[in-house]
Amino acid sequence: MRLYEFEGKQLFKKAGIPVAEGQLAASAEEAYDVVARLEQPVALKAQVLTGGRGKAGGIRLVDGANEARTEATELFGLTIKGFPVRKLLIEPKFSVKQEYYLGVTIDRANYKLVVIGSGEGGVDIEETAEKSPEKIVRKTFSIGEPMYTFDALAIARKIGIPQDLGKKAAAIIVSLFKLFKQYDAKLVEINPLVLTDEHELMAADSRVSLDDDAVFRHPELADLGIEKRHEEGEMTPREQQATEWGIPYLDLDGTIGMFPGGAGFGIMGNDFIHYYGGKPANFMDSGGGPKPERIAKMLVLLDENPNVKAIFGARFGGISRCDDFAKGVIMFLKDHGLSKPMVMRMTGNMWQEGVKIFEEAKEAEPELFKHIEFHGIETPIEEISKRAVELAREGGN
Amino acid sequence: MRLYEFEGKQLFKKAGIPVAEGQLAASAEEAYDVVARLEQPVALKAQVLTGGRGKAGGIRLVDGANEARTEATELFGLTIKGFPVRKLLIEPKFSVKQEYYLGVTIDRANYKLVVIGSGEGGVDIEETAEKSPEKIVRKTFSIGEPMYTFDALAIARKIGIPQDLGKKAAAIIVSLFKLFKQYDAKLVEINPLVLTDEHELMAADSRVSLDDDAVFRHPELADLGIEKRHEEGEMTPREQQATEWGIPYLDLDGTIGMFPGGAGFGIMGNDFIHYYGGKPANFMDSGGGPKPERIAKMLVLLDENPNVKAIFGARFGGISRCDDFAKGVIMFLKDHGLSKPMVMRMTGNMWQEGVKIFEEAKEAEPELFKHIEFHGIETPIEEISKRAVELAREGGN
Amino acid sequence: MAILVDKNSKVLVQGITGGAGTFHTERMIAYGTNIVGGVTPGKGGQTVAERPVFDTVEECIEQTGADVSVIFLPAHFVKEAAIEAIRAGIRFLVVIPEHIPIHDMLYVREEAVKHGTTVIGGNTAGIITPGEANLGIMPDIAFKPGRVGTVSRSGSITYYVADTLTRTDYGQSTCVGLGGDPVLGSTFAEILLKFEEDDKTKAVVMCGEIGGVYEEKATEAISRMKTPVLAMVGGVFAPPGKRMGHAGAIVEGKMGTAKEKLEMLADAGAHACKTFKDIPETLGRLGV
Amino acid sequence: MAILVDKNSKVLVQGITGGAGTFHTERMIAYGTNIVGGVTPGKGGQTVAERPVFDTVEECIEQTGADVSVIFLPAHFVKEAAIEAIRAGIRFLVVIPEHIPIHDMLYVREEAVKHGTTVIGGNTAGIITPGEANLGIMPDIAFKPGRVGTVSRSGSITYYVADTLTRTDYGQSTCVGLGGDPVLGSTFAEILLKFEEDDKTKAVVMCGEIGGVYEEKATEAISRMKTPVLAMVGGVFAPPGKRMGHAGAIVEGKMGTAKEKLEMLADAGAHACKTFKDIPETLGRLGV
Repeated sequence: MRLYEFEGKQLFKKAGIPVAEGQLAASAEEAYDVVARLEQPVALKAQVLTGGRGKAGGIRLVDGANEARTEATELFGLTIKGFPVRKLLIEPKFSVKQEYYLGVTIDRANYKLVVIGSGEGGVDIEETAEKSPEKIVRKTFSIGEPMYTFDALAIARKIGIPQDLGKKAAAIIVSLFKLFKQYDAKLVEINPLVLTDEHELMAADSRVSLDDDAVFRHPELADLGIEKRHEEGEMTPREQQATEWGIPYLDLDGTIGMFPGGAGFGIMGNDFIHYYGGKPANFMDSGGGPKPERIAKMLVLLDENPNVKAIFGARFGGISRCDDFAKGVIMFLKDHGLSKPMVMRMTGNMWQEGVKIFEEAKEAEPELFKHIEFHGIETPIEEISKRAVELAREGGN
Repeated sequence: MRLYEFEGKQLFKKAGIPVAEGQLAASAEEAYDVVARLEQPVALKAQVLTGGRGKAGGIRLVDGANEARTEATELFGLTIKGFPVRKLLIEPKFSVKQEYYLGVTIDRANYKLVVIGSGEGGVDIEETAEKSPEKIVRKTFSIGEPMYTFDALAIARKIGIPQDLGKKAAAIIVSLFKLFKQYDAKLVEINPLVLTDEHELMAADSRVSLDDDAVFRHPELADLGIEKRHEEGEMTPREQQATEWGIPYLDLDGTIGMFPGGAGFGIMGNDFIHYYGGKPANFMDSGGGPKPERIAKMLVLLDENPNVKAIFGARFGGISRCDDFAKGVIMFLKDHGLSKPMVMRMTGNMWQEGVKIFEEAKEAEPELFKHIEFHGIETPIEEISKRAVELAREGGN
Repeated sequence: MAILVDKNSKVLVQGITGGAGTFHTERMIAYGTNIVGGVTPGKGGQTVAERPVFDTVEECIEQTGADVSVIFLPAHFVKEAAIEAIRAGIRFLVVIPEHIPIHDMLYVREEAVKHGTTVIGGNTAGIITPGEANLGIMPDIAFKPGRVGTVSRSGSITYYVADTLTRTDYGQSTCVGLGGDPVLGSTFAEILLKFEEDDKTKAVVMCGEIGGVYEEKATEAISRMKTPVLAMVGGVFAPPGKRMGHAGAIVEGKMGTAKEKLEMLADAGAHACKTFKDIPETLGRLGV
Repeated sequence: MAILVDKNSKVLVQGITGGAGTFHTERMIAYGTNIVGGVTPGKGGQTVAERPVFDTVEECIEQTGADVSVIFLPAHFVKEAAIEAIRAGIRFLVVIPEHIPIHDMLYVREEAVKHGTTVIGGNTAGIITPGEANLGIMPDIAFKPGRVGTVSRSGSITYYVADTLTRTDYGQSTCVGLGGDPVLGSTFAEILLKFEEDDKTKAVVMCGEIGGVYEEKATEAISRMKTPVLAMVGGVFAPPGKRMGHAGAIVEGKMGTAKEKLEMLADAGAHACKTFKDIPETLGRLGV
């Protein structure tokens, strides 16, 4: 769960990390009011859940309230990497003598926390890391290990923080590390940490990503107004519909409706369609052990998509059960009806029960099943993939 | 720093450990009022900083307010192992089906925390430990290691907590362990942990000792009214005087006033006096690096003690400095004057400066020094000890 | 022989009294898995599927000699349950639940390394040594005893690979679900090296996918192995995933696309497969 | 030879810019101790007694090659300073301050054991290898180079013992102040075994006192040693100390009176001494 800059800075402030005193504006008029009150040059910063904001023109420096209104109006018209600008963070302008980088993240390959620092902060930090790795300082920690001031002092020294600011920088680094652990973060970054002309250190930006799976144990975040949010850019109406239904779904530009079981084969099944010359119309994941209602909704999304010419169905019951799967498909057929050709394969846990449910339903109402070609474990999934591509070609004619 | 039962129970309650709802009384009238309000049988429990309260008659079970006044009057007249009873904890009486023991302490030899449990709690737990060690369950933890519920469940099972109360007992054990770490404890004990007829677990007594050297980082204790206190039993007037002056001091029943430097030789010097046939009148410790004022006060305590026939002085300057020591002795001689014979030896850090200060002072006012026999490193301390015994014998004549 | 579990493994189920725990315990027993007991704190003394339930793993081990555990518990109980199992002496632990907090898994991994315990998951379908033991949620129908090992991040891919090997009569020695979570109890490299030491395993199929770092970290192991490794990586036609900030790029290097991962694995000596039917073809060519 | 420190030890002082730090640094240098630098966070770049001051131990070691550290800091800074020194690679650490929180010392000890660092103190007078290095607050006058090692919980007892050995011409190989705090960085047993391995040390005088557990825990080491051990224990005529509740009795066993401690040490093979002058007499009898 990625936080907005202003949310990250709220956490920074609570942790004692110095940030500028910022204010939010949700409209150009609000921006005007804030700047009129402040009576000093400010930065208007678009709040979006993506990087590259600066390069996309998402930050404007303005000297007065009228200018602020004009620039804010422009900013609110921007969409940065698919994210429309809905809020601005307005901060007093400050001078920059030097920019540092500080970050904490997880080294998954080595199961450690890593603190990273550099004397060359800013947007080109990754380039620095690649071209001049010696300019990047790293220190790894076990998850249970505290960071001490001396660890942080060493980092501050190595990235070239002026000696007389060493203890202040160390306090920032220790706080950042504690914050990382306290909120179950996946990433916290201060980029840049700025040294101002007044010889003060300040976090000029924040990037905080928390572990969605651990948010449940941080009710204090909700108290700060920080809640789970959709982190993608703008969604298509179908993606919005899927999100409301709790189904991970992504529109693609092909013609085959993908109705696979499990995230793993959800990804690889798409490759298979490509290998056989087709193009998927979507990504979709049923989640673990889907109930019949959810299965039915997944099919609705595909059947109602005009781009879909044929549906590829695959279910290998594991944590999910074939009986529930069969019930879901039948629920869809009865309540909604299938208008596209569909080829599917079903096997795995409870397959006998699933097949029985299918057969009984088909015997009762055979016309519901007329577009479905049904297979079991005897048919390799490659054949199903091929057949889906054929059906889509036929349907496309 | 040992806490009173009621203070320990405050901490227990905050930690979620079940205790009886108790009330304090500082007089027999208060006890009467409390019991009159409660209208149920209660226990009156003398609050003293020592064990063995029950055997000394410090706990009384009463059924009504009048009986409470009578018994409380008796309790307030008691002195238990030197501790006068100043407060009573009044708790509703409860039935006891079984008594368990739970404790956490430090195993100094192995540098570990130890959790101890037994199915046979109560006053005879030490005897149980000695005679039936198999009835004592121990589990050791590194200082940085958390205790998990499964650790606690295992302890609960092994000491025979009924299975259906296992999770409740585990929660108590985990809380006790956390409390130990949270407050820098040296010891926390629940003895007994009681299983009532109502099948509830409850901490029937508390024993909590905190590390004096860590109290500074627990200001929350002061918020609970828990502050550093004198933990000895009743003091002699001289001990009270020394305590006010911040000097560790204990009256003994001999005739030689002990004026040693350092706690180590403070203890061993007393042995020396015994070896040479004398008896010390006191223990005393100057503390590390005493200032002249403190040295002077130490001598005042000895000179004004009518039991003291002679004074044994020893200073081996380490963290303490001989110049400060000499200044302190001279301060005493000038401001107060020495009425007893004294033999002393002074050497160690800054001894040249110390000797010079003495010699100059003696040259200026020789009569002040008439009772002092002064030695340096050339005289073994055994000779000084012997001489002090001789002087005391002479003085005793 | 097989890796990690076989018919002699004495298996306990943590969370046996829960819905999924009970359901899959019965399935595992029906398969012939040697389930000896279960643990649910506070439910000691009960019985599930004729197996005794204990309050603690320690007690279960004392009473049943269990040496392997499968966890079926809500995600936020996993950390403590896993640490309990590891400390009590369980040598192999299967973590079925998904959505386990990442920091929790780092604690679990640290404890596992300290005690020499192998952990797979979270978010794994489990592990099966066909004909001997089935731990987790894998569908029996896909598997039969044989000579190829599999290790995969995805349950469904495991089933399809096994299904293919079953149909072509290679069968499986052991199939290991590495798990789908971002931080896993074991890496590809660690499981591959276990297969390398197993006499019964004549080849290994490893199935990775776009994202994560565990495929890249397997190359060194593959280059040292004598047992042939076949590799599939899902997501060749998927859009690139998201980066974890600059720090992610600095720590984990370039974003591993499926194509790059597959190339790295092939460079290390693995035999790349595109679809499942490439697997028996490759095995045939290698004379397995 | 000597133990723990000698003239080649490169010593840094943590807290060198404080009052006691500066005073004793000058004293130690005057004695000839090879003090190479100091550390006070935030004071890097300054100079004390012509020695450079650094912000971190790591930097001090990089610049000066320091391998031993003496801490002169307020008690509540000791934990972090000690852990810093230990992690930075200091092999021997002297903790002068008293009143260090006990839990802090448990953390320090754990870290020390993990890194193989020897720690003495808190509340120690320090350590001296006469003629080579004097670390801490010990008065030079008491010491001279020689062949008897001493280890004591009390500073003043160390001085008296050394004074006695100096007067009788035995001199000292190294004198170690174990420290007076309830939980100490090293035990008697550990220091005794270091003396056992030192060629120059022909006998060791150990001085314990009433209370605590470190004397009792030394018996096994003493019984294994070839180097003769002389033992004094203070407090034979002191009233018995206080117990740490029932738990103390259960964990630490019977309350160790001075008399009992002395008997246990004698049973293990130590030569009991009552007053300091018994020491040269005993050494003479043993032909040291």
